[in-house]
Amino acid sequence: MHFAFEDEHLRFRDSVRGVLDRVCAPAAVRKVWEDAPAHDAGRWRALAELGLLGLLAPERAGGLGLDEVSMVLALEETGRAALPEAIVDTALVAVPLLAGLEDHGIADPWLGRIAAGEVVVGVGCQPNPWVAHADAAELLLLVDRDEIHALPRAEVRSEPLPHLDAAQRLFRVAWTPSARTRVAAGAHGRRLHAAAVDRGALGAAAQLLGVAARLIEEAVGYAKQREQFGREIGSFQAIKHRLANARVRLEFARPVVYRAAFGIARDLPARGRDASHAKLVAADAAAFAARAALQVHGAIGYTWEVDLHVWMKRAWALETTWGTSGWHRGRLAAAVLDPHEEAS
Amino acid sequence: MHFAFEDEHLRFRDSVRGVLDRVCAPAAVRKVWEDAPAHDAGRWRALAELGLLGLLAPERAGGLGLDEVSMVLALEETGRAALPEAIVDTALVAVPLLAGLEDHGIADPWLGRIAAGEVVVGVGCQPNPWVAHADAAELLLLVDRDEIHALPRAEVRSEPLPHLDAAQRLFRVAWTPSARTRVAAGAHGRRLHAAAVDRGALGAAAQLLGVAARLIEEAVGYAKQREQFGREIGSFQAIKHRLANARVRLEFARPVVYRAAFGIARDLPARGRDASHAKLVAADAAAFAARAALQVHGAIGYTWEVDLHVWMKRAWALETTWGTSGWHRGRLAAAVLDPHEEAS
Amino acid sequence: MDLTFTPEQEAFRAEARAWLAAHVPRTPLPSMDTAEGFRRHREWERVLHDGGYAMVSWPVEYGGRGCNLIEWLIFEEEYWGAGAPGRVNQNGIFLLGPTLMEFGTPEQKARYLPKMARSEEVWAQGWSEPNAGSDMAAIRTSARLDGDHYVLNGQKTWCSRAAFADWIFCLVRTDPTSERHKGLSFILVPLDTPGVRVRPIPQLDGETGFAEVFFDEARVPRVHRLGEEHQGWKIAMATAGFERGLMLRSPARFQATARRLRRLWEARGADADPTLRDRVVRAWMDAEAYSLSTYATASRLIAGGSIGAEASLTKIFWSEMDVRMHETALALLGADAGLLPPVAPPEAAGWLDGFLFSLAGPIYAGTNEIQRNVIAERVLGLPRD
Amino acid sequence: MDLTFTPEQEAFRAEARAWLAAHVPRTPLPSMDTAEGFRRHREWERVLHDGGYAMVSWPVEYGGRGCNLIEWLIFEEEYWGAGAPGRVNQNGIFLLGPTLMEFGTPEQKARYLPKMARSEEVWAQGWSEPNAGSDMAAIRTSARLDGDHYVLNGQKTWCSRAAFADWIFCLVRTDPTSERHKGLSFILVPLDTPGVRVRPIPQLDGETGFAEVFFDEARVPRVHRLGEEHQGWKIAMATAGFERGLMLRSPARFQATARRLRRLWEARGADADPTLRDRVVRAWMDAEAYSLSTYATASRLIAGGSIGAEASLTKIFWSEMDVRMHETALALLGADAGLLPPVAPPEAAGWLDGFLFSLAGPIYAGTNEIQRNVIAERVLGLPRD
Repeated sequence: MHFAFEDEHLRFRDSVRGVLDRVCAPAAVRKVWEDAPAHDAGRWRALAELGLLGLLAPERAGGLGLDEVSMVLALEETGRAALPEAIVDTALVAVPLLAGLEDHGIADPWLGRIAAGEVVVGVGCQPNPWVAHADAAELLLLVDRDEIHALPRAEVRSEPLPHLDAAQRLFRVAWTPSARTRVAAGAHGRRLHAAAVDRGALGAAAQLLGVAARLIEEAVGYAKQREQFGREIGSFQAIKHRLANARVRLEFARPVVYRAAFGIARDLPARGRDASHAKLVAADAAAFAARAALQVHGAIGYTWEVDLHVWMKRAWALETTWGTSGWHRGRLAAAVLDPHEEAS
Repeated sequence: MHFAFEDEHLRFRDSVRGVLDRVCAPAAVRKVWEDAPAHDAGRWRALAELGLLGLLAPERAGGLGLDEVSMVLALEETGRAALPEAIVDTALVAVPLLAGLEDHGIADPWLGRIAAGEVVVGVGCQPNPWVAHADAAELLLLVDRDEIHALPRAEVRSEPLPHLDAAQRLFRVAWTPSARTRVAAGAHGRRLHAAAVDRGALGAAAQLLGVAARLIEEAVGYAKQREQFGREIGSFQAIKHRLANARVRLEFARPVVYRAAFGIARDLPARGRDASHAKLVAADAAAFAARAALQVHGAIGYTWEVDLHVWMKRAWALETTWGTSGWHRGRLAAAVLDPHEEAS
Repeated sequence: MDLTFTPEQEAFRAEARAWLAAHVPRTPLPSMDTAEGFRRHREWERVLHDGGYAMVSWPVEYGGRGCNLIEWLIFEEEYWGAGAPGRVNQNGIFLLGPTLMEFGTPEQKARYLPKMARSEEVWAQGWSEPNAGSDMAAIRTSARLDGDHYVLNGQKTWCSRAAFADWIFCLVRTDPTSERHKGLSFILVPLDTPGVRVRPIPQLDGETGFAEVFFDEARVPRVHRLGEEHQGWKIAMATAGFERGLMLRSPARFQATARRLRRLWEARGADADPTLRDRVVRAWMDAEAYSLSTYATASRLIAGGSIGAEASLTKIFWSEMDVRMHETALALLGADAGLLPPVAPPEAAGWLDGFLFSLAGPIYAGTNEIQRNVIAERVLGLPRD
Repeated sequence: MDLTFTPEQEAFRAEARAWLAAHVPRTPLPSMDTAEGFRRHREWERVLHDGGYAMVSWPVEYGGRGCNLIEWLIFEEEYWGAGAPGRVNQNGIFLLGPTLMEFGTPEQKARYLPKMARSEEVWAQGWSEPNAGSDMAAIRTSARLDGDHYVLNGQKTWCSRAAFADWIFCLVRTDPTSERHKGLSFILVPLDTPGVRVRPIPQLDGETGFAEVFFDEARVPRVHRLGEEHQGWKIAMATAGFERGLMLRSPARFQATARRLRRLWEARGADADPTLRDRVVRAWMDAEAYSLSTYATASRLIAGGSIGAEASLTKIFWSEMDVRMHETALALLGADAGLLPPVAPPEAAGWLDGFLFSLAGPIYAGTNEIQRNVIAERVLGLPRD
């Protein structure tokens, strides 16, 4: 039992933060809202150069062959930066799914191109029916009952679903499953699907941690410079205690998310339960931080001009991707209250 | 539409408060905990002299012939004083139940004696199965399916149920229904039973308002005199805002309870729904006030010596009399979400 | 106490209901934060006025129908129950109007109130400044007397409706040597005055519900001052009292929201998180409590009472209730919650906008932190900070 | 990162589980706040010690078995999972013990720790004074040096276990001219010292879990001072850090509570308020989160890290979780919740006592308000009040 990240994980996180600070400042996200495509090839390549996109891909296919534990801190950073790109769906969900296919001949070329930052992959299934960045995705992995299908973009029809978080490019995808598009089925297909859902939830949870942390940072920064009644508002207990409460929620969400990453990396039996737990507490921490940060900012936080809504909107959006809180609460409750099992 | 108490209601409330301050100071309640019977004949007579015990009894039977609206503020005062006696069960529940019996010959002598402060009545039914003050009650009104039975104390066996609030003298009562003890049955019995439950809930709700108000008063008083860090603790926002929140809950619980009193007085169709609403919000206000008051007091509030627990324990006790919050929540939800009715 | 309505009140309710059924626009108006939406809302106010429903509680002479506050609440119930549009001149009819009736000269009342009732003149409010938000007494916008005009210099912000309104009411510093609450005056300013510049502030939803207003040597006739010179704080506090208290958010709005939430539960509840059922019931409970409390306040006011610091209790209650209701709705909508029109499903209509608007509730009209201070100090009697 | 246990750890767990199964008293001991209960709890500590389990993480030379913190957490899981008694010498083994190991001289460690491990000497704590509660730096109890003794005068309060303990550790003012955090020293006092008087304080549940301790010219040998003279604040802060941090409330306790709550749900849930189901799951979630966080802290400490202000995050989390869990249990028990033994039904056992005890959690070891200040100022970097 050793519940700590290794030095290389921390260094990798710092590298990712450094790159994101450069290529994904709030102004870049706002540009996406206003006029740019959500997928930026330059940003995507920068992430590939860090090794993030192929991190989970086997070395034979050009990846790093590492696991989710090595990735989770970096994903947190993508939340902190409100990265628009489909990093979770491509690098955390699609890569292991492709790597898990029996036919390496299909998977490996894609894996190599993902690792190189050449392609985006869209993923659609229950409970994540809408495909993020389907407009930019060259490949779509779509689930139909116990079957996994792989389709090039040309073979699906995508209807854009405009969202409050304008950097969330979601699409309703219409497609026709066929023997030609099928890449996995039966027990194998179900297993891949379940793993994809757990990974998607983990990815959203990790990003929510980053969003929550950033919201707290922004609020602290504002509270230290804004004065009312002749003193910094951050010296008022009402402000201090609210932000302290936000920090408590974040503090106790983090290890739950990291445990889920470990469980998925090791394919432990409780991985589904733990992924749901992670998604719930991370969404709660982010929602609480959003409310707190807005209230601390006051009216200025309600303006378009101030960046705060970049993270508020992401907090709300991520809460419903890869399973809503309601869905995860139901799955978790079933696991925890299962009469056949003594809850650990 | 005129949602205000009349001057005579306010004067009556003030009289009741004046008498209770005299006969039911915290020291008197503590004496009950330690060595006195919970029912004090002197206190009971003082309430009779105010007219409180026979307030709902018809004038022909020696009562005042008034209604629940005239009584609710006075009941609030009995909560504020943490009165140990069975005022709700006797004066608010038993009196109208007796007055509603078809046989005045049975009811009126009892009503006269209740109004005179000579007897206590215990009431047991679902969802209030344990009979308060069965040791002091000369008469017990007990419900068996759709029948109401009236029994003298000698005809029941009572097992005391010691309670955290040592002034709550609760008993499990064993008895045998018979044609001789039956005083109402069928639709009439069901109606009386339903009315009794609503009145019991109203009475507990009114007392909970008084308990909540007193807890806030005690906390405010303490916060104004206790100093830490060189200032009164009541000047810290953490204290101020917590007590302000308690006050908000109380403020918006009150009109709900008063509406329930009016609905019961007029026998309106929504009386059951409104009584449950009242009980829920009053219990919530009192529980919140208890937590706030204890936290404001700190360790001193946790001692036996300081009176605070007189009201904290009453808050917790009343939450489960005349229907737990869970029971009322269920009843209210059924009424509010009833698909056959547009919620008003 | 009598919580039933009189036959006259029931008749008034029926009449209002019938009129609204016949006149409320069939489809929602565009947002009042757009030029077109503002115009349409102003037209609707004129329809209301011509029907005698613009401000039922105002005296007949000013364009009302002399109803008491209970009847006003009945009208509000019918108004929101009918799904009628938001009130574009809320700053005027609910805030400045009552203030004018209390503090205005007869000439001022005659000048402003009828045009307000017809929404011929729509009002913006000008409380806050960049460094005087929660700390309203830190106001620095100055008005120096020059002959029979005040000359205004400075900046107001978070001025709701200012982008398209005709007038703004402001609290400004008339005594340059004064500090804090002293030396302020309450001045009414036409927004087309030379030297007044309005810059809309886009909100996080992209709308421009409020604006900054800059004053650069703007000359305003002295007769536009409301109340005594340097006595503006007292008047502003009265206006703020209306804002926090009875008028700003009438309970009928929240009761209508609770009913919509129940319908959303009926549509979505079967598939939703079972914990949401309790939150739907809670919404009903809260809205009822708020309505009952408001009827009690109205009864007290009719009997000659007043609203004091308790208005702060009300502000906290409705603003937090509103957020909770909308959070519950979004949870019921699940992944549909964040979708924008036209792809959002029909039952999602209004909830996302409503949620964003609800988040402003604990901030505007005095943050809830300020309200808690007021309750602690003025209702509970705790010492000042 | 590896969240699985090593074969050695699993073996240790199995060994501890077997030993506990054989030794844990079959029926609960009487409350340690009674003379008889205190004696029985002290006996149990001796049994633990003789089995090598009194304080598994202490060095062997002081009566421990040199386990690391991970193994200590494993032991705690087994301990609470086995339903073993509360630790009567908690003030000693979890608070003073680690402080002594950090700040004590070799002689002091040899003098105190082995007897502490055997609970031959049980410790009370003496932080608070009537006017120094949250404001601990306002301490006034004085200790003047007279030859090789300190002479103590003053009063401590909320001294847990003081009614029956043998020793108390105190923070006292050794420099009479000093103010606030300066001039304090950390002194260990035998409770049978002439001039020391203990008055138990009955709690709201009628028990006497804490006491007042009066010092009237009580003479304490100078060698009982821990650390440098006038440097007591720093040492007390380290002790308080242990208290708020890892040691005071090990996660296994709350995981055991969450499991009991699930069993109560199984017994009572069918008839209970359906909203309680979610609260039972929440209890599990919270307890898991706290356990995971503690394993992370232990891992950091083993790697040479330290606990700083983050201990305040922990204090808030567990104390609020504990209240929530017990509130949920009482709600499941409904009307049975307030009943006392012997009439309370078997499944109610412990919940009411636990609830009352949980209410003290947000107060003792530094109120949660103080903890929030610490988080705001020292974790988030917000300005002081």
